[in-house]
Amino acid sequence: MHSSDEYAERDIDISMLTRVEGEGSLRLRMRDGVVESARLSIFEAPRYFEKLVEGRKPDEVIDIVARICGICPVAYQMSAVHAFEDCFGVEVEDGVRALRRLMYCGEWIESHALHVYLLHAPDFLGYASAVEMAEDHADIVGRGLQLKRLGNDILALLGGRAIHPVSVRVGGFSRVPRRGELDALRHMLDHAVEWSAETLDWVSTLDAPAFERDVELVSLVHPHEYPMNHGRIVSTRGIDVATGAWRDAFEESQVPDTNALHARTRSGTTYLVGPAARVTQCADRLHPRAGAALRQSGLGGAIAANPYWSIAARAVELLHASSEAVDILDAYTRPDVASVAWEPRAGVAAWSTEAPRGLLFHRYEVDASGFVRAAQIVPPTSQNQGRIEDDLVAFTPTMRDASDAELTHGLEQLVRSYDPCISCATHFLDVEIEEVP
Amino acid sequence: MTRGAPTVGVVKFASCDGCQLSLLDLEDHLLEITGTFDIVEFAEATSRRSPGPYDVLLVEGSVSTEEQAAEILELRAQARTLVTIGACATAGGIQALRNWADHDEYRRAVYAHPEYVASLATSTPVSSHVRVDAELHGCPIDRGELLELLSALAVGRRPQIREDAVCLACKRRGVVCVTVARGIPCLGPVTNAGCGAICPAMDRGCYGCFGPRPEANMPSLTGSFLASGGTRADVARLFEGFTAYAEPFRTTVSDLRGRGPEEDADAQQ
Amino acid sequence: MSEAGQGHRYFLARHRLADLIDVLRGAGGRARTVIGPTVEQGAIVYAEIDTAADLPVGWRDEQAPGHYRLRREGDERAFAYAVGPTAWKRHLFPPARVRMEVAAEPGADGTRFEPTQPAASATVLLGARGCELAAMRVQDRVFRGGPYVDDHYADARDAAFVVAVQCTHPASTCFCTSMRSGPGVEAGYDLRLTEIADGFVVEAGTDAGGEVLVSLRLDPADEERAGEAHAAVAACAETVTHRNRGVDPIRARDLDMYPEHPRWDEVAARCLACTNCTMVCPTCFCSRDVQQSVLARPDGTVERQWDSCFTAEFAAVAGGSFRSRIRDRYRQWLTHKFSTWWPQFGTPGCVGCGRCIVWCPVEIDVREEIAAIGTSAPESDAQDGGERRGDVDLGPQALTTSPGGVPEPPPRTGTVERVTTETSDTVTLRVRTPPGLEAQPGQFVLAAVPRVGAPPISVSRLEPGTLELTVRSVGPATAALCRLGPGDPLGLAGAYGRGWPIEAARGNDVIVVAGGIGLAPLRPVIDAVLADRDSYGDVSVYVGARTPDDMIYSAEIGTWEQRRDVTAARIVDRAGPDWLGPVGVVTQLFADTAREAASTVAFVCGPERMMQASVDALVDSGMRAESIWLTTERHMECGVGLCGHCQLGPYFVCRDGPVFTAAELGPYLGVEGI
Amino acid sequence: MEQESGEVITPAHALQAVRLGAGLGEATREKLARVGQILVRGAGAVLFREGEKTPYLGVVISGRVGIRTYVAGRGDVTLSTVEAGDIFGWSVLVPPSRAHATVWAVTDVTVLGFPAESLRRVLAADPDLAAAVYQHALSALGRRITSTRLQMLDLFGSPRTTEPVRPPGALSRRLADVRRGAATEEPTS
Repeated sequence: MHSSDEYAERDIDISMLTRVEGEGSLRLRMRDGVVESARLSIFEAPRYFEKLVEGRKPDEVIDIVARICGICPVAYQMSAVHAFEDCFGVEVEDGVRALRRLMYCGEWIESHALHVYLLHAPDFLGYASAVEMAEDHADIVGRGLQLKRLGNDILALLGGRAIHPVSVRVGGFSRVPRRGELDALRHMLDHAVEWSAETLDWVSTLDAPAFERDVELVSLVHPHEYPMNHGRIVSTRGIDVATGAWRDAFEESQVPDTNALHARTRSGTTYLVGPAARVTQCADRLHPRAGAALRQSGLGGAIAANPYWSIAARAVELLHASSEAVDILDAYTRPDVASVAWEPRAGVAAWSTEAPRGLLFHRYEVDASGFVRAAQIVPPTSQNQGRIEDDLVAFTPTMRDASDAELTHGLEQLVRSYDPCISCATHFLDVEIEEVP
Repeated sequence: MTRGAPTVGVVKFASCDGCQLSLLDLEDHLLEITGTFDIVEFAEATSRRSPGPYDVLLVEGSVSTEEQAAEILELRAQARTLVTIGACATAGGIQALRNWADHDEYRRAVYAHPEYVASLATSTPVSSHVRVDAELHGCPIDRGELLELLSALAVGRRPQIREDAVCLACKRRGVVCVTVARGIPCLGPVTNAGCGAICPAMDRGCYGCFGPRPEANMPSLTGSFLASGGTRADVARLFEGFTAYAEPFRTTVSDLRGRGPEEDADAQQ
Repeated sequence: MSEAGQGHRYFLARHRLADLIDVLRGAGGRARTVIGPTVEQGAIVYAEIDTAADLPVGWRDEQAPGHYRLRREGDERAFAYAVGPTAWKRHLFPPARVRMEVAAEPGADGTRFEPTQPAASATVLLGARGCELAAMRVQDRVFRGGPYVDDHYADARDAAFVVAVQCTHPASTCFCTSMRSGPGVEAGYDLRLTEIADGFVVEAGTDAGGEVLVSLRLDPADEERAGEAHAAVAACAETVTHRNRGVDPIRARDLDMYPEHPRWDEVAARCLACTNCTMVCPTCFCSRDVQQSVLARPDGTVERQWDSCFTAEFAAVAGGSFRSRIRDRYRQWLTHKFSTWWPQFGTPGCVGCGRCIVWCPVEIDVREEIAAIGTSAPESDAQDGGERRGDVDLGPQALTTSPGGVPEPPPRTGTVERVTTETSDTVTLRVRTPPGLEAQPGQFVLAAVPRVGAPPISVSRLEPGTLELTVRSVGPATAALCRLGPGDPLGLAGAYGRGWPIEAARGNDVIVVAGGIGLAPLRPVIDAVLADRDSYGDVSVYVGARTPDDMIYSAEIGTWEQRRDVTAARIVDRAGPDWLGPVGVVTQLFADTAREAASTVAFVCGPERMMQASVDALVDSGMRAESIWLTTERHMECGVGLCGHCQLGPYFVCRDGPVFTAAELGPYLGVEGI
Repeated sequence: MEQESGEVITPAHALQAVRLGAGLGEATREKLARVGQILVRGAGAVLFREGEKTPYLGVVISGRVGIRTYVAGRGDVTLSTVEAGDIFGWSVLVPPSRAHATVWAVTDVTVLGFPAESLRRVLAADPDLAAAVYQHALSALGRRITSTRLQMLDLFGSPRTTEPVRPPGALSRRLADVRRGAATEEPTS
């Protein structure tokens, strides 16, 4: 143990965040044990996607924006395809709508299983990686990998491959599976439901740091379904705008030393998107099995208030996604056509969907021939970034007596609890903790 | 991991993380891989870090900042076998499209304060900077090819990764040619197989994400696209994808657009 | 019901097609999988058929170079189309199958090479056309016509019940009548169907076919229907012959005589080398053996996969590809199909189905290419070709094959007894010969390292109970062989190929010319001659190497040099001051010596260019090309003439060589791109 | 000059026995032989050096003559050897008559040399002799160029990627060691 005096000149340097997607750092400025500022810096090189899509046609844009993120490419494809379809007045078949939800289920399962088991859980149990964790907990890690694999299998079935699937097109899909192709998957999904339920039971047993904060939660909210591709943008503090009207409630700005843009509410406050926001706002629209498991776990309040408990929110959503996937498969009949015909029209194509990490907004200005003339993409991590920094400032004093190593670990675990997706945010982070005299 | 096993590092430059995720996506083999190799550096998966040396270094992403251009030189010196993985590392990636454009305009358009953003005017493949021992193509790489690379390294065989045309894989798979049967433009004849002909199997044309194969007959294929009624810009857009900066796609795009990319001036320094 | 036998025509009403399929699926109490035409992916493809409703009823196709479209005619005809993209080889010779299971545990007992056993299930091939049956007969010759057979193919073929359908709706790309393979079906079927307005005229070709007819209780076809069927096929033949462009197969046989025709460059400019033509071709049979294993697991497999002569690695050896340009590959493909297939298998390799024309994305039409090369070829050359036109019969009966070969043998496990380092990159392995392996001088073995590869290695010494392999490390597989130590196991398959005619050289002067590692396959010749020295005339051995340090068997060459009854000399390309021997090329050692043509035999091995210079010098000194024996290098993958990689003009180097006379190789030796 | 047999070699005898002489009529051969001299040199002796005025056109009567050049870093490299019956020093025939390489005796050699001045004189005086000598030199040069080309091809050299027999630290070996639970050190090769 150290006395707080020793920290007057404290200078902690964490060079790069690990077990996050993409490259970024964290710099903490401290004086007399009080955090003056926390800055997530993204040194992930910018790739200028908004410019890359200019002059391209909608289906090309769907292929291109997937490459913003290797972990959640479907989210990018979903926001884009719905934006264009909304702009062009395209009505897709119900079967196509269901398959798109199924695809999102696949991505949520893959992404959440990755985060819960491979990225986040080692923090709770004190391992450097899931591989080391597997030496003591082979069954647990094995279950996580199996779940993750099933998510990928869903994606590969619908999209040809798990990462950067190829089938999402304006109007539907390039190809939709035959009933028979789903059978092998259907059998395995029963296991996924079971493994997801076990995941929630298991994460409920983990110890999370006691840390609570009051935060504005933002997600899509839909009257009948758990939000994925449809709903209004709603917050716990009164924001309620149409799914394409993100700019009515939020704005982006740029801060020095980072290649990412930050988002704030129009009133300049930070907010949180993601599984905790969705679970908190839409608990009553969870799949009955997931809803019941959430109530039984008693973690609903912790999920809303303590960022570390986002791991439970992901577990709840694993159960939701695998349960819903079962329902979709059972009800599946192959759509008559994979894709309906459409014509471009000039206008603004704007839409938000729920990526695994939270609300993902796309806005395209399209000309009469369907070419994109301007684009704006706001990924969930750049929306969460301000909130993460606020939480770091609030959290650090709770560990004032911790050693450098412990503090660093606590900070990293906190950052990881948001599952920051830095490639996406390049629109993110080295952790440097710097004590200013 | 096994003490004394060959050490593996996984690092990234400008990219989406999808290719290194492919390693984690080998779910059924992941623990066997870590039992065969000692993964000493893989920021996405472990908090353990190692500056090298590495028996095998897998590099994802394109070189697009000055720091990256310097870092790749240091990494090369630490790597016995350096393997680039994915379209960004092997061909510059989708972001290499900026090589044809005005970089400053890009920065201004995306960022209100471009002065905060450090990036090179070009995005270039790793092989433009250092010697590369092997390449895995694709956006993203194919998990099977990655496993084959690791397996080949483990037993000392030549990786069974060939630069055949997508058409060969497509026909083996029993997919009907989308160009002949439906008139859909497909880059399969000039693109490396490796994906297993995913796009034609999903009823669409190949978009070249595994990059041009060495013997791509570009004049013949582009001639055929133009003859089928595509405009020069339409045909150019087909190649302006994830491997546009790889020859001969690069020259084809420049010819069709009537302008070339900025040279890899940064890479040559 | 004996009248259901062969030669009788029956009538199957259209509504009873479903019954036929049911009987086919379950006939004789044995369950069969029915593979037949169905509409999928915008084309008529062959896939598993459950009911008559799966057939392409009411569909028509439209085919042209690089173009295929389906349209719904809406009538009730089920077979009113010409062949689509799938060929039956997909079912008889699948795109990928595990050929062998291998294991590499430490110790000889843990090294296993086990061929997979064929286990084809009973299958009905429904809808095979005349050209397709011709293609099966062509592949029969390839896969089961030689001393080694592909037993999986043979098994699948034997397990297939063929329901042929005579063509009545040809495509513009069909040229079966010129290749005499259709549109009618003459042989090779169990049942034969001809579609007419209200159903099908059905005939049995075998007893098994007859049994199906019996169980269907069909009435005989009346004259009118029989006539309608006959007329429909005749009209189809008429259309193909007179409306469509064709190929003169006899004239096309001379294609290989114009390797420098400018048309090859023109077609290469268009050819994408995409492999589509070879993949859709019903007779193309080339394959590659792919080593498969997972991480450090000791077990693995060898998978045989469809390959194509258009791929970069097809003709590649460690030094590079023999066919580096698209021009070389297109020429190889076309000349193989129409010219060199004849000496290999006694037939052309084309059946006129037109698939290669339709499925070429850039519309290359073999008929046009053949016409362009054939008709503009110099008359004098064409006349030379005339001599080759012997008694040609393209009819179906000419194509029957009598099976009788043995399955490809797996490697047998041998044990390394001793390793001798020859040079910085070359070692000689002395291996205890596995039981059953017999080798002759000049033959080669496939030296298999489980999970790594099985490169062809010439036998470099033969002694009772052991053989030696001299291996240069030029790739991972040879490097793995070079890493073996005493006691290590390795697999040996073979020995294969035609060896040196040592016996025939008895009584003659013998000249041995070796370059580099080319001395290895020649050493057994020298051993044999010296062991029986008195049976030969003058014996000369000339050895070239890059530098003195690169010379293999250096001490042994010294002992030859010492002998009074052998003229031995060596020469190097480059040398430092320590070397007191000759510097230059190997031909300098013997160019000035006059030879007795009638009584001199030469054995030459080295890089192709060196062999060519040696042949020139030996011929200049009076020798006949027929007495000069060479061994040549090509990409040899299977060793028994089944994979297609090692073709050199009309030869399979693995089977017809690797030893050839200079006269046999004459047109091909040192020629770029053959 | 004595050979093993004890017979004295004369230029005329020597010339008769080699290809250069065999192609000449007797009178002409005599004329050429008159300007020739028999030279005997011990193994290792330098006959003449690169860059010097070529002193004579030589015919190897016995032994082996080497033609070498100096390459920085590699020292003296023998490019080719001249065996009995063949000529060297052809540069004497072509101005500026400077030696392109160093000529040395690989073994003890006997050489028939035609000194530059007298050779030029006799060739100038007899066009038929000149034609015969030039033609002989040209054909020898032709063979040498062909040989040089083949040597340049480096036919026995590495295919594109010759791999070292025992690559340092080959992964497979390390893995094999790991599996046997053996040493984790770099394997010795």
